Amino acid sequence: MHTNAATTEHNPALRHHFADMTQQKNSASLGMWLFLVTEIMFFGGMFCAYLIYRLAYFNDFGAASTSLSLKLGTINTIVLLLSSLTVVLAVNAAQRGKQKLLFFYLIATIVLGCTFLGIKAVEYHDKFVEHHVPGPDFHFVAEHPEGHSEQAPVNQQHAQMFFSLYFVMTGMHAIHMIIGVGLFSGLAYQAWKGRYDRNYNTPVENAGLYWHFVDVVWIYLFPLLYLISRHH
Amino acid sequence: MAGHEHNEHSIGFYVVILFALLALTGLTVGAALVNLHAWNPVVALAIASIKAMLVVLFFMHVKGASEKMTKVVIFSGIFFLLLLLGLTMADYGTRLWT
Amino acid sequence: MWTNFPLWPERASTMAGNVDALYIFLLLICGLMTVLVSTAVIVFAVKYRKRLGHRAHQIEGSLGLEITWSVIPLFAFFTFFAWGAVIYFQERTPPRDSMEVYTVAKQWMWKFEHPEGAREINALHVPTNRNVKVIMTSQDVIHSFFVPAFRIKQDVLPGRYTIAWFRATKPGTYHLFCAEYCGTQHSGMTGDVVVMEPAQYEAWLAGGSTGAPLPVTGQGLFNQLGCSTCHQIDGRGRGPSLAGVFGNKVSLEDGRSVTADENYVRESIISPGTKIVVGYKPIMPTFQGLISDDQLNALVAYVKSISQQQPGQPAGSEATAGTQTKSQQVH
Amino acid sequence: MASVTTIPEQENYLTNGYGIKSWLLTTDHKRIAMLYLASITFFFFIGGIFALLVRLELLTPEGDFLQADTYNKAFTMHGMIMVFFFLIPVVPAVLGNFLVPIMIGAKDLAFPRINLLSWYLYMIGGVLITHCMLTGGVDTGWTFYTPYSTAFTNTKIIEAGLAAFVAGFSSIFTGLNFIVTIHRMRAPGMTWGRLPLFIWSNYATSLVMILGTPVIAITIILVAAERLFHLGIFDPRLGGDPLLFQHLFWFYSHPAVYIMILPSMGVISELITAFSRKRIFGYRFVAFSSIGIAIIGFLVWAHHMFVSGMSLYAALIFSFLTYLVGIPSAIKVFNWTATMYKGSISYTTPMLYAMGFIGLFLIGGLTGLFLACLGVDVHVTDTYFVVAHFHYVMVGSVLMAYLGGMHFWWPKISGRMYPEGWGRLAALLVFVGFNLTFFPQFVLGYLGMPRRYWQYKAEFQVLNIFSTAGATILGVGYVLPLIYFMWSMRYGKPATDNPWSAAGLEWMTSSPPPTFNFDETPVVDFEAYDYEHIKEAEVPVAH
Repeated sequence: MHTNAATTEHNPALRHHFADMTQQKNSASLGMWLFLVTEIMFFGGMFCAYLIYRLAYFNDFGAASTSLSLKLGTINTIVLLLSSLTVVLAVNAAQRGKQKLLFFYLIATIVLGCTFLGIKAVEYHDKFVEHHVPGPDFHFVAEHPEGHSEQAPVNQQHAQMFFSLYFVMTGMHAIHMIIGVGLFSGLAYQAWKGRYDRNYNTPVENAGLYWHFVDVVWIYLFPLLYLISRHH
Repeated sequence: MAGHEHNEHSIGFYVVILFALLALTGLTVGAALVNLHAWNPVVALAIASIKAMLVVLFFMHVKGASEKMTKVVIFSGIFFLLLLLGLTMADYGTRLWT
Repeated sequence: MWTNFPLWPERASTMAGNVDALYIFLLLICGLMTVLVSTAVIVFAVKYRKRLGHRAHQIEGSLGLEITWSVIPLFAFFTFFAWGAVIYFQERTPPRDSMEVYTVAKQWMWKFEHPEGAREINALHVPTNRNVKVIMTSQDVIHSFFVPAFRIKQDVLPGRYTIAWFRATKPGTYHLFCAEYCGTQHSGMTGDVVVMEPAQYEAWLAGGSTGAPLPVTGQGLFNQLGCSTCHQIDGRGRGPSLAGVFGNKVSLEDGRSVTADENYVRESIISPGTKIVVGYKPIMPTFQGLISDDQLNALVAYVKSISQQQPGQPAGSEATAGTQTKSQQVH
Repeated sequence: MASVTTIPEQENYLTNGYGIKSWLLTTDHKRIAMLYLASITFFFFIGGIFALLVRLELLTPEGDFLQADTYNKAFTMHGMIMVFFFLIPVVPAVLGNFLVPIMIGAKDLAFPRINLLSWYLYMIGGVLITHCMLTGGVDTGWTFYTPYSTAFTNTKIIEAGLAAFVAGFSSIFTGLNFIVTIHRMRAPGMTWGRLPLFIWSNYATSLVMILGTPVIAITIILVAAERLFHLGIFDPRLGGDPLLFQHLFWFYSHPAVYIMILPSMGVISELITAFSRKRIFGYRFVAFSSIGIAIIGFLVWAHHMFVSGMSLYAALIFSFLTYLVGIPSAIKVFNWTATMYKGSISYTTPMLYAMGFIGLFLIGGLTGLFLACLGVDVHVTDTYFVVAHFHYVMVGSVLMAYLGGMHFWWPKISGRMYPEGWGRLAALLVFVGFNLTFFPQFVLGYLGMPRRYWQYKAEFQVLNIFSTAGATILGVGYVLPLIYFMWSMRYGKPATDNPWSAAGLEWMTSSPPPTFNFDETPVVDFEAYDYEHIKEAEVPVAH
């Protein structure tokens, strides 16, 4: 029953039901992309909610958004972009069969991912201290820059809606980051054992695709949550 | 093997893409601090989309991929996302019409 | 026996006949389709049953047939759509001269308040041949106002108004159902719509222990809550005058303009900062949680009544007048 | 012809390993299909018991059999179990899992371990919903409308939501697996134009699964977050809009109806061709109509919301779009009928189910036009008219197709024939029982009986009695196949490799198939439904 497989070089990573490595690799890649489409739709539900309330509560969202730390948000964006570079370099190293380099880049990615999560935790903590976490203790007072005391008082409910969406969206993103860090830890372990080489590196490529996707989500979250209404 | 004809970019190339992404991040923060009125969100989303495109095309190796299915899959994902947003807005956008 | 086995609902509103006509039309067309296709299936099954020496005749398909049986249904569908849309449009646009009944739904009862101040629970008395607009809101979950004999249904949502209207044609008592599942006693959230001849209706109104008419209650609240200090009729107050506002376009500070309907007035009381009239400062406090749905209804009814007293008042004229003097201060 | 090999009495997928472990750790798509078959059948009968409770309560207008609260939980559990644990997985996960690789000449699905994972996810979801059911249940209806579900009920929303969430991932993985398999694993010569229509319809289903399911997943998370953390995204008291929940919910749950019906349509295409001994009429149109339904199916969701307080203009748009989805469905029905024309039709059990399907799907589909029609929908929505409509589509049609398919492929699955006489009797009972149960509900709906009513007005009683009586017959019709299928596993006549002389790769391997489906990878040099070239050998002629 392995007639087709026998004709090609037999790779130990080739699973019995595939004819050859090309078919196996292409299947895995297509599967991963399809999975990313489900992720697009998953985040899509939240973007949909965001869009509707952003338009309905335009000014209150703007006011609430300014309380987020632009500095931390920007730093986190940079950290995440850097991690994308280390991921793509890891994939590159795997494809060229450079196992030590692969391990190094995987560890670098994990460190950057944890940095992102750490900064995020600081931001969450700040919000908690400021009573910006939705719930009975929620309280939001807009900071009025001088000369703007005529601003409408911020509607507490609408501001709370902003923070609800903020926590749900960044929270879901953070959960994806945590899963990503877990995945990369597994990859690093396998890479340490020399599991990936020139011919077999699909897990690295697919985990890389996942990481980049999570990065792309943040690329949209950053302006939508941090950058609205920063001008005065 | 199929995966080999593409993504043979050098490390330097990836670093260039990273710098482009960082520059765009700076640009989007800068643009947000300037009052462009209704254009603020448009500019922010346009820059985000350029960044996303850079990541997808070069980091995720969609440009030059041998697989044409990948592009089909991405476009269908975006299409159905826009469908969700667009048709929902068909309700919310017209609620106040009389 | 037949009282226990009806096959067609009673027809007691002007809308019922329209809906029935369309329904019967659909029944005929779709029934015809069903009969045609089922007959074809049965005839083919019998005529081409397996027999010795008989072989199936292979047919690849036919583009002409495919186009035919795609295009003909498509046209039928467009007819259904267009006819249905016309009726729906009527159902969703209450005539301007309607008598207005404010309705509050809650788990698991209906409360109605007539413009003259009569209040009812789980029963709604209405006269024949008069347009009745039901302005509804819910205190808790989603309910749905459904009167089968009138062929109308409208979900009742918490936090905003939804509107249904009808014109009853036949005196009698008809079922009122809650049609959107709303919890344990959902099936108990029923009531009666009692349709009476106008004279009898007037008698019923007079006989009941009615409170003050709704707009009067609303006016009392308007003064009591201090609304009148800012929203002075002559427009000299710190807030825009509310006379002549209802039913007209209002220009907002952010450049948009909205029609002042029930939901706009409601939102302006609950969440005043969301839509600021152009030229005014966002200084009004919210009344969220401070007034009940019944009081809100009364206020809305009052705001509406002071618009109807002054027909011909240009839309948002006070607001426009205020623009020159006050707009500089905002932004 | 293909390089076909049949193996006389030798190792097959059933004899390849015995014992619990050989089943619970299997990656063989056929064995996983059997795991699904067992678990889905279990949940079908659990859901059926709840249906029975509901029908018994409705025998009288007074609420005298169950408490109001119990009744509400009964119809909720009925809906949840039937939708998430029966209708959505039934045809793809059982028949699809078994047949998709065989029909395209592959050794297995592309990701066998993910396939097993999807069964485990299904089971975890199943355990959760069972636990939820045993410890109090849910009373919101399977639609979970907010704010009732988020702020008012005190039943186990989060656990039930989690069950649906996990089961949703099971169906995402099934869909993903099918798409990759159909793209990547086809045997040499198996071009897209030669695929059996069952494959096309499963492909279309998989598209809906991977595009729609994630949206319900996030919606469930938002509902849970709202209950746990005081978020107000759907809560009007906190500035949220309950209609947003309905939009997100129906964005998945309307296309989910196509997840249920599309694979069934694929089954019908196989049955009608096999027992008319004809190539399908208009192959391309039937194939592309599946894709058409899957895509247009995403444009119509808000037709569930015409009286919800949604914008008037949106209602017009969605009504119009809804009519468009009727066209591909109509094309299918016409093509099936035309396929019978000048055929050589035998009245086997599967064919009886197929013909019954056409009848029930006609009624189910055409009443959909009533609900798409704005003016009529206002009156009939949220009444028993809707209940009847979706049961005609989701129960009538889907179950007819599933049972037809089970009878058709049972010889392949088990290697045994089922008793034909009993099969026909059961088919008849199901058809009659079904119509008696649900046809009166159309009348009830137009009369104005709202759905989800525990007690009702006395004038609705006679029709409700018809309905309950029909449900009893229907119940018998469903239990019969369960009994004789189990009986036939031991006592049934051994099946030949191709007992129906049917076309398709699955009939070119042994019954039951060997573990890797084919001894040699088949090479396909024939079109689908090539009945011109298939000899009718020992076809069981109707007697």
